Amino acid sequence: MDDLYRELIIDRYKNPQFRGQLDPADITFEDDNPYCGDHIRVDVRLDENNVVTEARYSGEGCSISQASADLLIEYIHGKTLDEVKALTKEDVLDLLGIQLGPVRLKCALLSLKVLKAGAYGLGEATDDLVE
Amino acid sequence: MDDLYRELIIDRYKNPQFRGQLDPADITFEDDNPYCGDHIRVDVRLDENNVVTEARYSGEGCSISQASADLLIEYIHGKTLDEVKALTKEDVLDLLGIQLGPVRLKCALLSLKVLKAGAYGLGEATDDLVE
Amino acid sequence: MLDVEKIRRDFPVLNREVRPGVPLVYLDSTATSQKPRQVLEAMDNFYRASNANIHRGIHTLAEEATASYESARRRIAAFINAAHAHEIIFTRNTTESINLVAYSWGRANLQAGDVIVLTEMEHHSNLVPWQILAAERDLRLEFIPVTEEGLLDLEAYHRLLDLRPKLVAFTQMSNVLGTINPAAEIIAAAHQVGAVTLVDGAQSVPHIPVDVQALGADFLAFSGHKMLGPSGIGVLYGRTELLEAMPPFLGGGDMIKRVELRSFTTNALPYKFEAGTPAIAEAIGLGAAVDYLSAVGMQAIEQYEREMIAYVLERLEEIPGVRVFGPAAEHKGAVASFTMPEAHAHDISQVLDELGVAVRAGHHCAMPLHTKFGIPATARASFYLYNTRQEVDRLVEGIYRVKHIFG
Amino acid sequence: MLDVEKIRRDFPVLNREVRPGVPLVYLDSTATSQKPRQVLEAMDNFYRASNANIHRGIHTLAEEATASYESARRRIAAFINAAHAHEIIFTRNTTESINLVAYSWGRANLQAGDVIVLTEMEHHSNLVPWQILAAERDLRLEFIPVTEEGLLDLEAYHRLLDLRPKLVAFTQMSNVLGTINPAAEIIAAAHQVGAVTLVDGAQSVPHIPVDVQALGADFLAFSGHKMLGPSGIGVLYGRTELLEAMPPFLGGGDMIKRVELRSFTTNALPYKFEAGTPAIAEAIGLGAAVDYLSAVGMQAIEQYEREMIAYVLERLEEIPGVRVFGPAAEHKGAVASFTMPEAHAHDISQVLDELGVAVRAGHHCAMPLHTKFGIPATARASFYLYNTRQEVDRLVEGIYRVKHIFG
Ligand SMILES: Cc1ncc(COP(=O)(O)O)c(C=O)c1O
Ligand SMILES: Cc1ncc(COP(=O)(O)O)c(C=O)c1O
Repeated sequence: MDDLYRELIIDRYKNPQFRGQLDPADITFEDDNPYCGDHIRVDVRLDENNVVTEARYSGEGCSISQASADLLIEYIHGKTLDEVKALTKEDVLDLLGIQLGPVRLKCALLSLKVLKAGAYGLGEATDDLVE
Repeated sequence: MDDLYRELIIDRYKNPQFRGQLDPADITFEDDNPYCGDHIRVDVRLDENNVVTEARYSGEGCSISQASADLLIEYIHGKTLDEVKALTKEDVLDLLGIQLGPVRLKCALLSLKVLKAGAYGLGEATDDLVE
Repeated sequence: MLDVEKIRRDFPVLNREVRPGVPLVYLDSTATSQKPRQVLEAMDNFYRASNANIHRGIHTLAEEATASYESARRRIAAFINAAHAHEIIFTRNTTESINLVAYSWGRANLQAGDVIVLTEMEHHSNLVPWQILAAERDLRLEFIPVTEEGLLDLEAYHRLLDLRPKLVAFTQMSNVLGTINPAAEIIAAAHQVGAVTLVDGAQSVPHIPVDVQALGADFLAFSGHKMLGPSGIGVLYGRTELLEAMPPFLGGGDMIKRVELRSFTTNALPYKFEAGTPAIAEAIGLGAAVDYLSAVGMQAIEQYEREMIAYVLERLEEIPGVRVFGPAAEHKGAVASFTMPEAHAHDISQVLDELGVAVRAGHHCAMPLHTKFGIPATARASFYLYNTRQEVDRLVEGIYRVKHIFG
Repeated sequence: MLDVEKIRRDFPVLNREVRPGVPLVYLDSTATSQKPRQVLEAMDNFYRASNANIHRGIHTLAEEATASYESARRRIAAFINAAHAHEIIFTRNTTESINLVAYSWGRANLQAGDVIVLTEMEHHSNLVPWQILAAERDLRLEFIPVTEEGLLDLEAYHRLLDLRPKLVAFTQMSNVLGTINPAAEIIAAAHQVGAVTLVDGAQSVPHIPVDVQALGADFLAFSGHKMLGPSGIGVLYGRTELLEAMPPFLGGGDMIKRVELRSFTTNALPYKFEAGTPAIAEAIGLGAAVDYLSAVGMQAIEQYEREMIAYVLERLEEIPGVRVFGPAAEHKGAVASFTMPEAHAHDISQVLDELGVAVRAGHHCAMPLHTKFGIPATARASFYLYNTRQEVDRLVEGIYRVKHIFG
């Protein structure tokens, strides 16, 4: 149990470091997990070379969805837009450092899905983005 | 096997005694078994006391449906209309003298269903008539 | 009284350890129930001895399969006291049953401006089919409000009846609040203004005695998998008169009497609404499930669950911060949906799972109700005839563990 | 080569004696196939160990159930070489799959005067849904004729394409004649005039290798119960593009993303079309069935059945009066529908049953085809990977017995 609820996750959930919204932002996107109502919004600012200078997330949900958003948003600072587009499910799982079943996986990947949908400028966030 | 294909049935199937149509008739009704396409028509003449004076069946189908029609039509001669309306599944099975599963039962009872729908003057022959 | 220990021995899954040394405490029967071996064996025996397609076969296996399938229909009819076996239409689940009514009865009977009355506590299955129809036909949907306590506001309902709705469709038992609604009263009032009624029995039929004739219900929908039966089978009960007047829904084999290239005539009830090869083994499984429930006794089950929920509420209320939704024990079935200030429902469920306690977390397919209560998700513990007080205690321990981790 | 004796040992029902001393000879696989223990065990194990509702549960059983259900979908996608698992929609059967297309794609895309091309050899399941839609929308149904030999008249088809049909829907294998239609060719021609294509794969998917991408099929419908899987589960394959553009069919749980009281947004594929609790155990059973078929090899099965039907036709043709419908062995699957001048199909089936030989009798849900051939009913013997030549011999003996009794 404490395996899953690793201190890192509980800590990030209770004391998020990248919660917030940016206005203006170059990328803003939000979506929810239809199965549980978890909601994530991301705001990203890029410099003239398309490098992430500033990013924040907001929303509500379980510790996994919120902590993975917090970790992911931290991780993308300094990355290029192309690097953000190329992020995968494995990157998020590496950040979390835990194993997840199919349902919780959707919680963990919600922020990535939202982020990539925003990065690609899509109208809708689809599961393909994180498979 | 020869149990089911009792000589009586095979005999009546090959040498029907009440096949035909009556014109005019007091009661004429026809219908088919949707599961196999067996078809039966009955024609009945009544006297002024509503007693069956003459009856015939026509149609096509398997030995069970045709032989039971032949036996049933024989049986109703001399019966009153009320007696015909009161006929049951058991009467037909007694005439046939065999056990039948649910699917073949529908073959055996087709003529009774048609006969009773006609006797009651219904627009449609329904399964309730023979249950 | 129920002999719970004896009952538990019939449910193989209850021997399961979720992880070595951690036995399963299954508190998610509202989502789907577990199955007794009697049901599994009925299906397995069918496949091993009599499997065949039904209705059109003359060979022994087909005769046996047809007889078993139709016998299941008769026993299910008796279980809800339907007047006729042909009033039992086999579907996949409650959802399909309700959609069948929306597509067939709805499209034949409702026109622009007509009013449908639903409630704020409906499962999506009794909302979305009507939303689709409403959009297509320009109908008006109205909702009986849910009070803060979790009951239907019946005064508001009576005002809604002034709109002369054509249909009143409501759940007999809420899958979130556990509320048992006064179905007979709701139906009688609907009938007085000439409305047809549809009862969502997904939760009631498994847990309390349901008598469609006593209720006066026009339609009743329920699912096999929530009442000890297999997945893949559900029932639509409909009154003969209504079913007979309805156009067919799905077209195909078995629902026809005669087919020509460009036309067909429909078969008699219930076949008119059962197109194609039905869920044969599953109907037989559901037949075995109602036999099991009847042998235990629906009244005994209701009584047992009443005592169980009283104990559950008593135990949960003693935990600081835990908020249980829905009415007091006397108005509800054995369902406890709750939130904790420390942790999201998902996290509650996850921590409990680590202790072997299976509860569900989310909106339980009742988003509007959650929206109304201003919460995105609840954790839900639900109970059935095989659950024990010790399992309630395990739940409570788990909740303290959540407080410890997230507190 | 198939090891038929080994295969037979996997099918418990094949040990059945229909009556003491009379072993079952099951020649009715076209109606429904028998099930290997691998399929029964997959379902039974699921119920005994992991039964839970899917998608929304976080507890261990729910995670396991979700994983098994989605794994079955992926293996079924691979079995027909679908490009994506989300192109596999679980339904009850072929019939529901076709109705789904008729209700959703059909109502969104077809208007008065539009032409649908079907064939004269369709099963009612691929006729009636289009008849219902045609009546509602004033569409025109046209039919590819069947030749005396039992093949589709492809010249006539090409003339029908001049009508610019919006849809061409046809069976890949006839359940009466056994005819295997040139599906790739029919589809390519349809696409040239811009028609969408639906393949009824109820008979083809169980018996021959089917590759939806090689065929170019837009939709493919099939049933689990005819391909070693359980009852209660079927598949609609659809190309992503088409499925995405289609409105939902059944409304309810799981097919939604968000629900408010008066509106909803739909979920992603495939869930958009899977409302309510699906046939979970049955999908898992079908997954085990495709594993079984793949392990044996669809090419090996096709080859085995080709040899079988050649032998069947050879044996039946030697019996005076027996008339077998459909084309020569090289154009057909292992299905032999026949009539005898002495006896009605029902009587043939009944006499055969007394000898343990299970064949079907009737119109096999293809009344228009029977009407065309001027017969109300045929007896149909059909074969699968577990049938043997000795069983063919038993059939032939039985037919002689019919001649003896009715001759
Ligand atoms: C060619 C064909 N299409 C459709 C069907 C209907 O299949 P189901 O009854 O499983 O829906 C069948 C089965 O009899 C068939 O053989
Ligand atoms: C009240 C209620 N209605 C409808 C349903 C839908 O049942 P199914 O998913 O079996 O169609 C459920 C099950 O979750 C329910 O609890």
